[in-house]
Amino acid sequence: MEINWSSVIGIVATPVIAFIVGVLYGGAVRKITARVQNRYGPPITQNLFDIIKLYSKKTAIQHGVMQHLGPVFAITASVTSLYFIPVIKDSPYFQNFSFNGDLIFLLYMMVFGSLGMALGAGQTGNPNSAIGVSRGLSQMVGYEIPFVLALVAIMIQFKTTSLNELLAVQDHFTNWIIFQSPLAFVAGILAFLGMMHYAPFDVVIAPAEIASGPPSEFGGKYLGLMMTSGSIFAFVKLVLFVDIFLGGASDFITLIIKTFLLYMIPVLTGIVSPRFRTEQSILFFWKWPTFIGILAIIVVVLNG
Amino acid sequence: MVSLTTLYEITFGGAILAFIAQHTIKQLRTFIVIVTSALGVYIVWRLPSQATDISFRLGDFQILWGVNEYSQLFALLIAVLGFFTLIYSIDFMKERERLGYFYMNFLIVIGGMYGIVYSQDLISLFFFWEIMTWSSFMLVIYCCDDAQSIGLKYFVFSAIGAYAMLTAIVLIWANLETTSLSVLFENFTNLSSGLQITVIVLFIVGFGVKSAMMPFHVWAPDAYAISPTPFTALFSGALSKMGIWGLGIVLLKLAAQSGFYVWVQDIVAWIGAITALLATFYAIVQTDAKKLLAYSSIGQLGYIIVGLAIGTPLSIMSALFLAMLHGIFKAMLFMSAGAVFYRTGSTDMNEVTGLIRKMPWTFLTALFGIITVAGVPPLGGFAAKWMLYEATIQSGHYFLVIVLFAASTAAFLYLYRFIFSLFLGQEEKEYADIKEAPLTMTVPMVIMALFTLVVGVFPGIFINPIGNAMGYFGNYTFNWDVSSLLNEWGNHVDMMTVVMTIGAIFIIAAIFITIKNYRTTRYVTTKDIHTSGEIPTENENLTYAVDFYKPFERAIAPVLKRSIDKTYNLIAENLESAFDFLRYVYTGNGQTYALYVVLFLAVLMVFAELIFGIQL
Amino acid sequence: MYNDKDAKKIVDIIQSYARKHSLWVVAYGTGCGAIEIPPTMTSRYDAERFGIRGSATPRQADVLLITGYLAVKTLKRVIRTYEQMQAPKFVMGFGSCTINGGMYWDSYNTINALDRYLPVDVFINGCMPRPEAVISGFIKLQQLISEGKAEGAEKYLKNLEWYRENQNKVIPNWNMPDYNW
Amino acid sequence: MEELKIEKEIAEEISKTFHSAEVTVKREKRVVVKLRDDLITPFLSYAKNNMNFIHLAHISCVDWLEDNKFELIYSLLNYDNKVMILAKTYIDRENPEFVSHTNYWDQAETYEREMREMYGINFKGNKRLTEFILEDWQGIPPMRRDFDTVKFSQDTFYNRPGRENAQDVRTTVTKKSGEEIPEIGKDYTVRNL
Repeated sequence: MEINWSSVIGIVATPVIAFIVGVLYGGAVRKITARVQNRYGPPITQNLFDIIKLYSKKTAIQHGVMQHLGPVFAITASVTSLYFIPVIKDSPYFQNFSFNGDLIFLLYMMVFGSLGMALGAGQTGNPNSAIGVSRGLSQMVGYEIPFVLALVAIMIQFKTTSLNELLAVQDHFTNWIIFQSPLAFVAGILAFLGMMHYAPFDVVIAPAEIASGPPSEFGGKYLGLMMTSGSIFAFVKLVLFVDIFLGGASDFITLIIKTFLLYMIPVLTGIVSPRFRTEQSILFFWKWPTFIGILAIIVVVLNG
Repeated sequence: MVSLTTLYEITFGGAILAFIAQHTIKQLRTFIVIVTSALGVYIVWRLPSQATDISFRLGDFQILWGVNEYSQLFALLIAVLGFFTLIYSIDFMKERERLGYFYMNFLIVIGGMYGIVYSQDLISLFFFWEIMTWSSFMLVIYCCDDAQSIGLKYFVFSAIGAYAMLTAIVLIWANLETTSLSVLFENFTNLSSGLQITVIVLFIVGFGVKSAMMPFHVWAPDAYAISPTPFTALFSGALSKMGIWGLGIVLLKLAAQSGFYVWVQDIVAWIGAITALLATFYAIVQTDAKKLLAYSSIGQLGYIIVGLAIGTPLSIMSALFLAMLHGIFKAMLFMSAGAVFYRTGSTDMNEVTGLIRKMPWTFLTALFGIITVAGVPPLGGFAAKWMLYEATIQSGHYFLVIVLFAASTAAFLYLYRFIFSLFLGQEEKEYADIKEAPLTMTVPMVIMALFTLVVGVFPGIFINPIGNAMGYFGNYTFNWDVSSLLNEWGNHVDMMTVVMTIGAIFIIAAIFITIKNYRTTRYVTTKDIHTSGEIPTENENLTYAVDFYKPFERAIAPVLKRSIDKTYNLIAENLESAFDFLRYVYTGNGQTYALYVVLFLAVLMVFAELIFGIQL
Repeated sequence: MYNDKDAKKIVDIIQSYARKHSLWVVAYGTGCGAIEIPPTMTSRYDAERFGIRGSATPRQADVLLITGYLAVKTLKRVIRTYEQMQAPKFVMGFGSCTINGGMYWDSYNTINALDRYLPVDVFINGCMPRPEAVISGFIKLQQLISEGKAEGAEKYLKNLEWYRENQNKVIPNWNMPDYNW
Repeated sequence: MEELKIEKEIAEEISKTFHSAEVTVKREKRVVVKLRDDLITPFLSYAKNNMNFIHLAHISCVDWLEDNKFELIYSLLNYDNKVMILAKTYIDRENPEFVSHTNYWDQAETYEREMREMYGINFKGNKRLTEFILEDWQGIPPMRRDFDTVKFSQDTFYNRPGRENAQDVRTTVTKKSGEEIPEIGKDYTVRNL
């Protein structure tokens, strides 16, 4: 069997790049938040220091095998989803396995990690973790609906469920799906706010009331792996949205610009927002975003 | 010596022998039961290559039994599930009483189901259908206090279904003078369109009752919850599939020929989707694990109905795939709930907690079960869900797919609740001495759990036989790779790559996190948690189980309020009064029943003469 | 090329650099000093620029900040919180009360010297210390970490018997789980 | 003297009903009643039911070490005229026991628990006289005046050397402001309230 070296390099390099970009974005968010609050803020590499520190913790505790494997589930979901997304359009290095999966697969792959984390958090026996999980799963039912509506609208508009084909459609600036199907974009981006778990949808990890919720019993290497996974996963979600709505990126700088701009939407919303209760955020997602998503489908059906 | 008659003789004979053995030599009973079901598996396995059709006349009716690929699919499911559940029941039922009664009815149910799927004419179909219904009714009322009223509910709904089916058979006989299925399929279009739709609706009601379709699902949660767990596994796994088997024939063989097909398709598909969504919502608010699984079962059957109703090759494939898989994973889940019940004596999710370290294999089964139900890769459920969504989107049911997605996402809630409450969470002192369930219970569960993984990696081992079975409905070809899934737009998922990727990353990460600081990683008990420095005493309750999804319940309160509090109570009250009325009807006096039969036949004859102009 | 020793040294340097710049403080306000923490963390003094951040649970935290006097009852909870933290972990005594009892030196129910019961790495004196003093205390701690001198966890483990003796003297009903490191 | 009209009315009513009560109008909105210990319960009942003093604001205790007595003070408040009654009584210090008033006011439970912990007074009828603020307290109750808190602190808690020159906050403060240092054992009581 002939080894395709460019794809091997891609497989090794993609998670590393995703991690670095995700970590730096995380640091940038803290910096931006600080500037908005009229603070100086931590250095942009702060999240990297945090992760290295967590890995260099000398001791760790676990309540059982499920907690031990919880972060492993999370990182598996993040990296696997990453491999099935074309990170850079038409590049031989960063396609990975994107031809072997499609959008519905990604939709399910992305909840794999949440489920694993929920199981891990469940075994700790900490009531706060269980409350956090209960809130997180409930909220997921909220934002998945507008997200799926947006995806279905796009799928039936372009008669494909493959990300690569969606990228091929958006060959020119004017053909980006954000312009071809703006309603789907609006529904998708509102769901995206919930997916990123920034305020006002951060009731899951409310640190002051439920002691950071699901991860409250995780420390040291476990928390380190979770933060690594979280950084990669943030990047995955950003690239997915860029690929779906913003025509992907054919080089690295475009990717950074597009993902960063996209990232600013939930971040800047989050900085100035208070927090929704769980049922409020569920009902929020089931009202306007869902309505817009349905409208998007109706528009597509009428046009097509 | 492999033929249909042998199969029936062995199964029904085994049932009677088991009953006799219980009253003479008890040690033989288990042996007879296991051998009978094992022989059943063997015969069903060998049937397609060796059996010939059996045909004989019974009065005016031509009785016809035969084997086809579609029946074979369901027969294998019945045989395997029957075998596993019977092995499971050895230890589970050990301490119970009236075991002869239990095992006899159990084997009769299995025999009845064989009869249903192998019958090629409506008379034997109805005959075996009634055998199955009656013996399953016997098992529903096997135990516990409310068994009588729940059994009555089950019986009433089964009777509605059976009468609907009987009426349809009579209508067919009256107009086509045939009971053979194949003749019916050929001549169905000769019926007037009014009759066509009547027959279809009656059959849908008849089969829909067993597959717990939304208006007729009322019996299911209670009946599933109250029947003994080994039977519940078969009940939900295989017996409900008889309804699916029938719906498949009605929708794809009969309705597909009529002019109303599009309407029937849409209506049934929407009923299925709403069944899935509402059952999921009800499952979320349950507190009893078996009841939760029962509602989950109704929801999953809703998906299968949607798949059958849509009627594109991919959707039929997904429906049958899910039907087979549902048989396995729901049996797994019921079995793990049963194992918990066996050890702790309760399946109340507000009480039982923290069994993971005590019952690791049961937990593993439950874990595989919930991952399969959730449809998360890499287990088998993903393939089924994927095909269903693709088929739904591509056949233009855009809003249907949203309802399905909503139900599927909401399903995470109750699945997590199930596994969290029973196995995760605080390890309470009360359950400190619980041991793992005995081998006869864990082995079947774990085998099935591993099977879901195999199906996840190689969906082809299901897809190919189902593809063959779909030959029964028309000429569908599936030239797929053994590990890939393909939709009609040409997009595909390669399960092999998926599983290898997931496996590789999972193993690397697991090794990393295990080796890192291996010596200084300590196990601590679940009492040693962050409680703001407070040291919890042994009897302090730190379990978060009651009202687990209160926020979600608040969000869907309008739905629950409208359906449960008002309509549902209204229906329940009306049913209650209906039962009161039934108490007058079903007097318990044999002579009254005989009178009913005579009256029924008389009415039938009058109707047959007046309306359809035929002499019975 | 580096040999093993050098490689280890480099890892150590990276680790201590990361530890130094990422100090997560467990949110456990014990006395009146807890009120000094919000201004330290928020816009006015912005401790986050040094990588100092609050963390919700002791499992995630690095620094235990004792903000003021410790009643005997609170001491028990603080010890428990400290033992739930993961090594390397640091304790900072905040205010005079943790050093010599401060104005509560003759109280029947507050301890006078924190370092008898927990291994304190840095004391900040004052009653109350202002946020500037708190930040300078953190910088001192960072300095100790980079010099490899902040080894409270090891000290605690090594002298566990002595600490336990002192702790048991003031806490008669000792019903805590064992310290398992 | 016009302002104290309500207070005087109240005082009159009390002294009419309870002849042995020493009633003083101390100042505006404040009436002090001294009662025999067996009259406290009837008085509280009367004040609550007939005079509309529905709020039990506090129960406190004073340790009269020299007289070998504990003084219990019940503060009652009337919401209508905002008058507070302080009902005082003396109980034996050697064997401190009193009746619980939890059946009149639920909040009495908390105050009684606190007094049991701090002074060792046993309130008969209180069902929840368990550990309250102190944990595992052994020895005499800490708010009694014969409990030497400095000695206890020095015995139990390690005193870091180096603050000998400012050992006593009280001494230092009083010296600075030129006040007299109170002596233990000297009678500072103002009996004619």
